[in-house]
Amino acid sequence: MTLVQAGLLAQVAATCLALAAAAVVGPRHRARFAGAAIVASGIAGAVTGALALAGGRGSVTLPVSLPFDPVVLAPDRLGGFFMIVAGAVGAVAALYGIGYVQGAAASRTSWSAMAIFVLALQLVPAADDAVSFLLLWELMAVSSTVLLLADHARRAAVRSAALWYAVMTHLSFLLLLLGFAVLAAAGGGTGFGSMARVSSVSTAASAAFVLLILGFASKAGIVPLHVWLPRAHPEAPSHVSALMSAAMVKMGVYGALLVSVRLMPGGPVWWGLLLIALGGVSAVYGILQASVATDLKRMLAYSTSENVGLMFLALGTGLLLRSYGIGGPADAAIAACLLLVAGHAAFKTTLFLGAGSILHATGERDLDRLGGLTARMPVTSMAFGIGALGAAALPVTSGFVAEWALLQSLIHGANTQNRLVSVVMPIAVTVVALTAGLALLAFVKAYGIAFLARPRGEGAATAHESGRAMRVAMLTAAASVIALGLAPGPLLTAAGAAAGLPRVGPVGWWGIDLSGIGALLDPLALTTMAAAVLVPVLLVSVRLARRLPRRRVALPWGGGGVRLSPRMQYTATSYAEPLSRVFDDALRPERDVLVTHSAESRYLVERVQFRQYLDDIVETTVYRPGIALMDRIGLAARRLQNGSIHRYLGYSFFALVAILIVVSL
Amino acid sequence: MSANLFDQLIGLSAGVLLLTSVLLVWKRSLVAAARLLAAQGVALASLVAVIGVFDHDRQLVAVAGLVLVLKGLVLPWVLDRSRIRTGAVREETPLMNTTAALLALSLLTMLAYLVSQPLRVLAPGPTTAAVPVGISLVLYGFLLLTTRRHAISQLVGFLLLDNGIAAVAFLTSGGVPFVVELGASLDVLLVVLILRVLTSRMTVKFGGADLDDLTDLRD
Amino acid sequence: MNTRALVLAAVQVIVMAVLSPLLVGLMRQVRARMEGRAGAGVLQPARDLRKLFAKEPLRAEGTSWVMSVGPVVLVASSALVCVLVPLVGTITFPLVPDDLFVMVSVLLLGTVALALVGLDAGSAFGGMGSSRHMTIAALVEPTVLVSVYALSIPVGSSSLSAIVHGRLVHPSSVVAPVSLLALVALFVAVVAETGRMPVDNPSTHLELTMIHEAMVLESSGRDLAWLELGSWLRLGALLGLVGSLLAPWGIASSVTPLSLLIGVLALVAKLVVLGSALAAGEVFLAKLRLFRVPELLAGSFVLAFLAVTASYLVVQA
Amino acid sequence: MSLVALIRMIRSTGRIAEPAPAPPEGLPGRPAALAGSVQVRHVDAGSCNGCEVEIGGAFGPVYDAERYGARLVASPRHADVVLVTGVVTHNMSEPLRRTVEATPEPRLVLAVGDCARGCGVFAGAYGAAGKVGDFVDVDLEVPGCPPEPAVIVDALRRVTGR
Repeated sequence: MTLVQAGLLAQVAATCLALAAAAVVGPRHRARFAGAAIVASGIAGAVTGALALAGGRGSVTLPVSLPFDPVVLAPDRLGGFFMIVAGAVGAVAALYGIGYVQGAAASRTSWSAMAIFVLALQLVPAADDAVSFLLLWELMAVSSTVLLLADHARRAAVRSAALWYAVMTHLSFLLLLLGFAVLAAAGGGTGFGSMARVSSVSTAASAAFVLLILGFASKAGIVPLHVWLPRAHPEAPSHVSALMSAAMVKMGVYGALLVSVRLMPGGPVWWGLLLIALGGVSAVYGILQASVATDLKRMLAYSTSENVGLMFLALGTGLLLRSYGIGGPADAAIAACLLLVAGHAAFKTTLFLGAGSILHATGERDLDRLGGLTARMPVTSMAFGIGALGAAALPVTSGFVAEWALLQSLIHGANTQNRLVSVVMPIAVTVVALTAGLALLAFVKAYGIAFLARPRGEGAATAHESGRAMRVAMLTAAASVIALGLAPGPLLTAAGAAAGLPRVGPVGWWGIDLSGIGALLDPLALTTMAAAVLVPVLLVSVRLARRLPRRRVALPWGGGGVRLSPRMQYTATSYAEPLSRVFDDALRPERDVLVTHSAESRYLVERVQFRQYLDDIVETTVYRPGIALMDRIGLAARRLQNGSIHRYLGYSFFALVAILIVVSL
Repeated sequence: MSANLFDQLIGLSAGVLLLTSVLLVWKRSLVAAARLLAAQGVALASLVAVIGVFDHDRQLVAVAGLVLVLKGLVLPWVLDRSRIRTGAVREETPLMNTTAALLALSLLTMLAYLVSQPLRVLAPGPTTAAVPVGISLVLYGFLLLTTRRHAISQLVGFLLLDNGIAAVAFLTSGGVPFVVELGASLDVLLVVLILRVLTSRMTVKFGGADLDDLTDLRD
Repeated sequence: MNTRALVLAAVQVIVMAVLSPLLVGLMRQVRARMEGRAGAGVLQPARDLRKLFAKEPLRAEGTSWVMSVGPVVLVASSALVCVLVPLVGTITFPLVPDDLFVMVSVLLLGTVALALVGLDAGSAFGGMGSSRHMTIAALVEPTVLVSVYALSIPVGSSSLSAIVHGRLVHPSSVVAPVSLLALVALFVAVVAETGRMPVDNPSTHLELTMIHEAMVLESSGRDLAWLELGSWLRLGALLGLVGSLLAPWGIASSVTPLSLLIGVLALVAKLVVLGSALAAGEVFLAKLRLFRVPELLAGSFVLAFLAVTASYLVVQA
Repeated sequence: MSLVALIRMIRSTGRIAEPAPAPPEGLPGRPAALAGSVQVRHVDAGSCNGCEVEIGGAFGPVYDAERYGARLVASPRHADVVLVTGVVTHNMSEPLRRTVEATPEPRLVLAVGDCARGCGVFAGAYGAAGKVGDFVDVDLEVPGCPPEPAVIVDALRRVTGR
């Protein structure tokens, strides 16, 4: 038995343990036991992934019920990379869940679903043939739907979100099924090995590519297939949101990499362009919506759309450059894609766990009613702050390194004789730059409004810090954001091994070296330099602080006024107002201003009410009409069904005759 | 004139053409539009003159003089007179806001570079290298025509379009016969005069020169 | 880490720390003279700074650690930008690219610190300034990246030192139309990023028109001193960068006392010229309405984008 | 106004600021920290706006108080001197106290105009709560109704010492 085999079996065993714990242990200790078993499963997954990434081989065949072939698990290097991500996020989220879950989310069903969800996430990248892949994929979808539904009895929004999620996820499944079917037919087998023999330039390959990419894009939350994301992420329990956003969505990216790098490398030029277009639109649209959103978790969900968009853009750039033989920048772009995957997993876990902690403490997700939490929840504040730095791609976090690599590959990729590339690259640079700028605004807003200044609502004013398990989980996740940002060298080595990129590697003190384009970055050296310039500033500050202590005053300066209420502060809505005005055409916000005049005179105003609604315009312009159309078709179809048993038998009979006719032809 | 100097002069004229047309889209002031068009006319004339001198083509130098007079002086002047008559100072409500128009501009420029690619591969040289600028001008002119509502802005768009066509013609064929240019110029002059009459009639009729008012005439 | 780069970095930070208050003083003086005033003298910002360090800082109820840490982060980020940007010389650390993205990210770290200081104040004005500041910062970023991208194309490297060095070697590239377009775009971006006219009025007293000033309304004593120094350093560094790109002459490419001296003198000359020109230009400008600023930025973006497009033309023709 | 006309005007106008008079002797016991740089926060505690016009003059190009290192600022947090004008009205008494409280030490309070010093013509009026000295400690008074810009500038120079 190889180590990889042992690891795979250990995950399954730990999951069985978790299931048993969830079923047997009473509600008082259930969370602790089941959670611990899932943490173990997650760690096993991450370790197995690391082994596979290091080149370890081994396969496990799990028999399932009769009509199907057994599930074959044999992770390769790329799968190993994603196993590490899924396992690490799973372990942290489960740890967090021990302290977080209450009510319906702490039930037997939820803990069992959680165990299966984490296992499925870890095993999807390990699948070695299409059937196993799809089975595990479906397992992942079903278990996550169950988790999402945890709170369905109390809130109608949960039911609606689950419905959207179930429909979209099955649409994605259908597309994947079709795509793999096309590939299997062309390659003569469902194994990934035989599929890889399909010529990338054939029509079948292109058809399969489009189907599969759309299927994976839907799972990954790429605009315009993202509609489930801003509904499901906010309504799920926060540790599940973290898992969904940081790990499950990545499976979509894994799928895209699987298709374009492992199964069908060297496809036509337009494959790359398709990915760049999908990714670019997704990135800009996602971050625009995130910057104007006021629901904290909805904002994080849209930011996921943005980040996945950047990953697709990076991957597409890699493919495009490869198809023109521009190897160095292409390697850098694909490496950037994997850096983004790991970086996003780290900071988005932190952010969702932080948002969960806020929700736990205040009962609020609405930024407009938060504020002043940094004094009341210092650990959450620190963790969320680090996560926000990462999401805003500021030094020295995992997000910064990834975005740096992406921009480097874009700039160096264009320096060629190729016209198409030199048109696409500047546009891509613009998209990435605009995205980065808006992300900055979005996360300054999220952190500043939620944690700084004074509380805007009752919940925020009476908040308290979360329990130990939650704090440890949040700090672990936050530490990984910094660690990946400070020492990205090993990560880049891993990424290079995962996608087979010879021209990237570590340099210096765990710095990264994109040798294909001659760009290197050592965040640790940058930090040292920052520390060096910080020292004199700090010395002056400390000396002065001894001589001149701070004096406390009662109120912020508000023109000397005595009734400065927290309601006069800027809210998340007002913070994003200039931006929503600038992007009026893209966001189409609806604004209602209701003026109530005083009874005595129309010139005196009693109260003014301002309300702003921001709908997802993709949803209102694409999905709503589609759903309305489906409704109409459904109503028409009802006429076929009148309850008469003879009529139903008649349908069957006609169907039989029709089939016979077709067969006989 | 050395080839190097020729390169630089062509580049400079083309640059001025491009810059003035970007400013034409950027600025909504109609006062500035007339001045920018005049500057553009001068740049176009210098472009023609440079080609003429380099190719030792007297006729082309004469055409340059014609361009200078017509596009650098007469047309902007007519335009400004029409503007004064309508009393308009700014394009108040374009159909597309300035920011969006500017972004569209960058994409149009890319498009111009893309479509002129075959031509530049066919005959590499400084004049063909500047062809995309001419095509950009044509595209910008269309953009103005479709997104501006004021009659004077329409005129500006039309003139920009015409400058673009002229620039492409000079750059690709290395010159247009004097008679042809004369005819084309007179056509343009005629169109401008007709539009001017139309504008003043509109001002009298509707009290403004917003072309959307013309939809009232449909019934 | 090589010593030469360390020496140069130290020289740049120290020189900029001395020069940037003088630069602001000079700009105020130029403006005052054009308005017919006598002016407070070039040294006035330095005096203000010395006084602010000697005053007690206040802390309002409900504000957090951000009010005291934010200013320090801003200064540190600006100082780090002074290290990274080629001002006096073009020698870089081997492992820290003086890459344009690294530079912009470090700059944005300061921007974020300032925006959080504004939000933490908990007054309506602070939030307002912060929101506007971040909106402009978000919209400026494409212009900055694309314009330096345009400048990087002839050199084939995004390192600022390499770009400046390349321009020093090939002076004809300085006056090429492409580089002029890109520089104009970059200059507009710098003006927006540092809160000068016509984007922001640094000498306004009217809270509703403020951007930068509104964020610092709540700070006092050394906090305010750091914020001011940080903003001045950032102005100095960015103007210095434009200066180095516009006129790369005199910049040191080796570390000897003489070349450093020449580099510093050249930097002073560039800052004096650019600062005076900027201040004089501001006299003729009125502040733009906030919602017309995106037009300005879109315009500068188009220039930068045209520069990139045209660069490929030049490279391939 | 066109650019050219503005340039011509700037050139033809030249320097408006009057030559600086001899510096007055410094205010005894003024904080050493404030030498050469004084930021001024102006509080209108209930003035008739006569003093405001004169303050505007003092900081305008002719008297140019800024050349002595004094500058008006938008927040008391930035200020060293709180410059109060007018008789203190009931509604402004608390904001005035808060403004001074919100000014970091070392700070000075300047009462400008007769109303601020001793209620002036508004003494005993409805709405007037008292003179500035009744609510906050005044360090320096500037007499006049309204005081001339030169006098205001003189007082500021006594603080800056320039």
